[in-house]
Amino acid sequence: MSTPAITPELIAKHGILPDEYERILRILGREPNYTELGIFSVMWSEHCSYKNSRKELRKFPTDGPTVLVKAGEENAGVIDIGDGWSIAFKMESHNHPSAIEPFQGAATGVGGIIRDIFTMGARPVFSMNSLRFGSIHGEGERVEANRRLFAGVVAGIAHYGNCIGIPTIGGEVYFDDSYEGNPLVNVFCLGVLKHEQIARGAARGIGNPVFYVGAETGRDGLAGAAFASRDLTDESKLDRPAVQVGDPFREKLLLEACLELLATDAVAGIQDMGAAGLTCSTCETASRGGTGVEIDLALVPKRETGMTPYEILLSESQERMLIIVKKGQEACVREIFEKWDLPYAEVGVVNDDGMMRVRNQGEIAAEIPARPLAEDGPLYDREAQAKPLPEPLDLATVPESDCRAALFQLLAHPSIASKNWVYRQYDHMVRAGTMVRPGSDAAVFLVREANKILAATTDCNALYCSLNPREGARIAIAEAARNLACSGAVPLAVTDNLNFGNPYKPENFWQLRECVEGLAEGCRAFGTPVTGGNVSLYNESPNGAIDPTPTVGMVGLIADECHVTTSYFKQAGDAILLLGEVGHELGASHYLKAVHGRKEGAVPVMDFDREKAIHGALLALIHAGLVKSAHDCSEGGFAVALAESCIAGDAQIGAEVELAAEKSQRLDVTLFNETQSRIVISVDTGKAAAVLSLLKERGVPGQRIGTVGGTELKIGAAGKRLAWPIADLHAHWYGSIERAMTDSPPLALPVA
Amino acid sequence: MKAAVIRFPGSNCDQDCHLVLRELGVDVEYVWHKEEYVAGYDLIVLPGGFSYGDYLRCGAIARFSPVMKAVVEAAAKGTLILGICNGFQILCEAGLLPGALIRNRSLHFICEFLNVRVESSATAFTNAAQNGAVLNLPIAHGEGCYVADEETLRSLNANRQVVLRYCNASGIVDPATDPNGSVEGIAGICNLERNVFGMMPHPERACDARIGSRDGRIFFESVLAHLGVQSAA
Amino acid sequence: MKAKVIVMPKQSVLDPQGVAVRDAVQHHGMSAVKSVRVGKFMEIEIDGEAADAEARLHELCRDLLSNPVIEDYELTLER
Amino acid sequence: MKAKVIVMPKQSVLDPQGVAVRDAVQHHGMSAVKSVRVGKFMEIEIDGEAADAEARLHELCRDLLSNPVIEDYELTLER
Ligand SMILES: Nc1ncnc2c1ncn2[C@@H]1O[C@H](COP(=O)(O)OP(=O)(O)O)[C@@H](O)[C@H]1O
Ligand SMILES: [Mg+2]
Repeated sequence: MSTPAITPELIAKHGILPDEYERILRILGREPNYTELGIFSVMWSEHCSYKNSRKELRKFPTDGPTVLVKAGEENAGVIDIGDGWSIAFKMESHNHPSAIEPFQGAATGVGGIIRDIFTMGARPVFSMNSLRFGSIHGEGERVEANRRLFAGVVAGIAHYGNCIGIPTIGGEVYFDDSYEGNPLVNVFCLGVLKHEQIARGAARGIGNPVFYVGAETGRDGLAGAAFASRDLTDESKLDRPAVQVGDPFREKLLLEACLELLATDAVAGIQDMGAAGLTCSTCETASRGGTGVEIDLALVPKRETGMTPYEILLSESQERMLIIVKKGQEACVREIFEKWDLPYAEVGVVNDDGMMRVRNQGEIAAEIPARPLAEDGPLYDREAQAKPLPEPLDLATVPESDCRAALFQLLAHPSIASKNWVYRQYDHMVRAGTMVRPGSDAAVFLVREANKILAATTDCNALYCSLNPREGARIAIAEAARNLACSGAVPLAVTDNLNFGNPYKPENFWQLRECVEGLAEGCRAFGTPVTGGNVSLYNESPNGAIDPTPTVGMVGLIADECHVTTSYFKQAGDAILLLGEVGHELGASHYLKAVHGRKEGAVPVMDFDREKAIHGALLALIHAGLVKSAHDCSEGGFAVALAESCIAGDAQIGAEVELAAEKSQRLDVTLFNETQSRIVISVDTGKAAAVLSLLKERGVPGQRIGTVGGTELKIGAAGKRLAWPIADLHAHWYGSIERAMTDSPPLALPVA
Repeated sequence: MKAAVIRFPGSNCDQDCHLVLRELGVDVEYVWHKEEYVAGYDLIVLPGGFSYGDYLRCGAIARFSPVMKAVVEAAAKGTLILGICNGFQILCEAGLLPGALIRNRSLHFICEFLNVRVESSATAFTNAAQNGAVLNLPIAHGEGCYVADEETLRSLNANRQVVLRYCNASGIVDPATDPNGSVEGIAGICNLERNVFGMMPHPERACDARIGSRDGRIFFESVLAHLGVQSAA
Repeated sequence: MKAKVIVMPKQSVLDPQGVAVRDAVQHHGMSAVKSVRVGKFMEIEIDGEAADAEARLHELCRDLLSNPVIEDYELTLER
Repeated sequence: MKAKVIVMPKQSVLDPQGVAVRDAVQHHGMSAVKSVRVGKFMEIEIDGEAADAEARLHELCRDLLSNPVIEDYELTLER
């Protein structure tokens, strides 16, 4: 078969820059053939090589007393949770595939992150997801397209996660015009393993056979990694082969078979085939092992006939793994994969010459030094251009709106409204460990095998990040930690998903750098190392770049089952306390955006010391058994937080509070400002005094503001009083997304 | 007492069922779908999940797995068979229970806690409950809408084979609280001989107060009581 | 040999998918669409031309490919 | 007027459903079955005989009833 000649055009078509081509010539000492060019193009794509972000990522703290495997060393970091148990977790994006085919794009994203976790030898126990779409409210073709994307993505995540039997227990969904045409789909998975079960993605042991296991290779998602490394254009829709179809059933079998095999002594190394499939897994395992790997493509199980070496190597067919087996234990693989009715084949061998050598029917198709291919890709410092920070908000330009109506409006805004339309579609209870189901500040999961209670959350306020990327990223970490604290957990570690626009635009690169530094500051402040993550660049639609979105996934540990705390009020008569200040920062608030249509103003200030003092105090109260509910103030400020505490539980209940705000402060500022480090808690009335004195001891501001009970939410401040019937608040908040998705009109405002 | 939890490829509630039975002190074993014998068990559980990917129709392919022949034989001999969610779908496909389960009316997969009413405590699976008792149990399915023709329904009702119906918190069967469009709110039925029982809700996810409910224990405790065994927990 | 199998929900059984598609289609501006029913279409490739193939395929349709409680099927053979 | 729409996964796209059915069929004793592909079949009833119905139905098939990225469709009209 004739292959195309290597011309400058072909090189450019592979997204390889002239300098990069020079580097290839140096590594090979000759011209690459067509297949080799393809291999370099995927390995050195943004998606696989992180060439424009890796230098930034080095700024993350990755070490700590609980870190067993560091970020970057393997597919996912591993964190000690005590008693010989550990967890592996990570987040990954599938933004571009989901834009083209939302159902399959999202589904295969879930499949990919699950493989990343069980590759580590861990049993995946739960998932989360962080999603961003354009607006779903109103009418018109664009809104309908956004709805189709949203519905398709949720259904795809549900399809894959539900079928494979891993509960999806938390996440977030935001709607903003900047994501129109370029939705974000970030998926998170966490697995549990014993220390001695940590598996390595290295090809060790010269002479060890290399096995291919799992689904047959087809022409799926040819060069998907390259695809993720370009802007989305209307032409991308014609990028047909870039879409892969997932088979969660196959993955379930693969997961069980791999864990069964890992429990034997037969495995020397294991690596999933994700982006760049067979290519990436062979050269990376060789590179990590300091060895070479030789495979013959003729032996690879295939779904289609007539596939070229180029196609086989670059295919992104799903549900496949590469396993380095200890010589002499091949029978073990055979037995287990036959039991699970999965394809497997011995395709090659580990050798000592450091080469990734690919044969086809014995004939050499590609021969590249593995380590330089995997490790010596280009790394760039892109030009960064700071965007001026926003002017502080001039309140005089913001007409004070009807606060009663504004609260309804905020609660019905799909970014704040209940996400039950989403998580009802996810099996969030399989594995019988979900102690706090979606709908509270963080999900809480009982890992039965380890007898440990974990809390997990994903957070990122991209509106903040768009106005002040560094502060926004710092807040993302703080908010995640706050959500964990509200659940009774102490944070352990962080995974992140950096979603940005085209890095060749200096402003986008500046946002990336600022966000990374902000996240790093936050991680240091909270003592939470980064265990790994993912970078997704080129998130641009015809309207421009998305708001910078450095999604944070944070996991914490709850020491005792009585510390598990939820966000909603429990009982009439309980005292309501506010930890933190009444606050005043209205800039960058959701109120300003949703009610006044303005994305502007200074982002609230994050003071880590103040934040940590509040978490410390809250946890001390929780440990003392004093706290009945705890909910943080985030989007929508105090009023939204308080309303959510009334309506987010199984039974709704009212509350009456009086805020000690400055007389001169406008009511909308008092209700909806987003000053950080604030938590609304409820406690037994009889214990309120004890709680206040404990707060005082710790120097944490706190005040009793009211009492739980009744059928209304009543808020007073600076001489004004407002009241909302709980049933109406609930109706606006609970059904908002469903109404949008079924094209029903929004609820009318109840008359006062 | 000895129980078997069948593992089909794609079963994913097998471990949860196994755990609950173990905690009740039952001698419980997994049985692989390729086995042709399932003798010697007092209870056989077909767990939830997506057997064979649930491609084609839920339970359609599982029904033909080698183990199902043996399950059908065991059922004929009077062994207790409990099908949960996907297990219920398999029992219907296999003809061990009448009717069929189709796509939820909303077309969405639905996962949530809800209430079901015990319609008949005259089964080995519900004898520990009162008739009319309201249980708080989770569901998690995309195809749980029970359908049957008029005649089947009539005989199900006449023979008190409807064991569970979806209801509201006060125990009233109300189309508004029927999550999936099931005819007459049917959530679980048994065969004429009352030894084969299928239900859409997941009792195994409701046996521990830490995860929201203990109401699911009643099904397993009933089986123990029926077999005259003391529960361990 | 090739077989094509159409499996449709019985008229008496509700077809929520059909209803949803009809509503979406009407929403899309084709209000003349009165009803939609959604079923499955299967293409089966068979080696050889066994004499009893047709009978066996019918059996397959009845036992596996459709559920007679809720569905009807239609089998077409192309030799 | 009646329209029939068949939506099938593209040849090059993985069809896990088809694979599962093929395996089940082979297991069922029909080892001569080499491949199965599973798609959707839709029956659409339309009021009247609008002249542009065919063009509009094609649009519908492309935009709503199938995803051209992974599926092909076939439309047949019966007047
Ligand atoms: N995509 C999703 N999947 C699952 N659960 C979700 C999703 N989006 C939101 N949730 C759940 O809804 C609740 C509220 O989410 P959110 O408003 O983002 O909380 P917070 O502001 O406290 O971080 C949380 O329990 C969250 O886990
Ligand atoms: Mg929160």
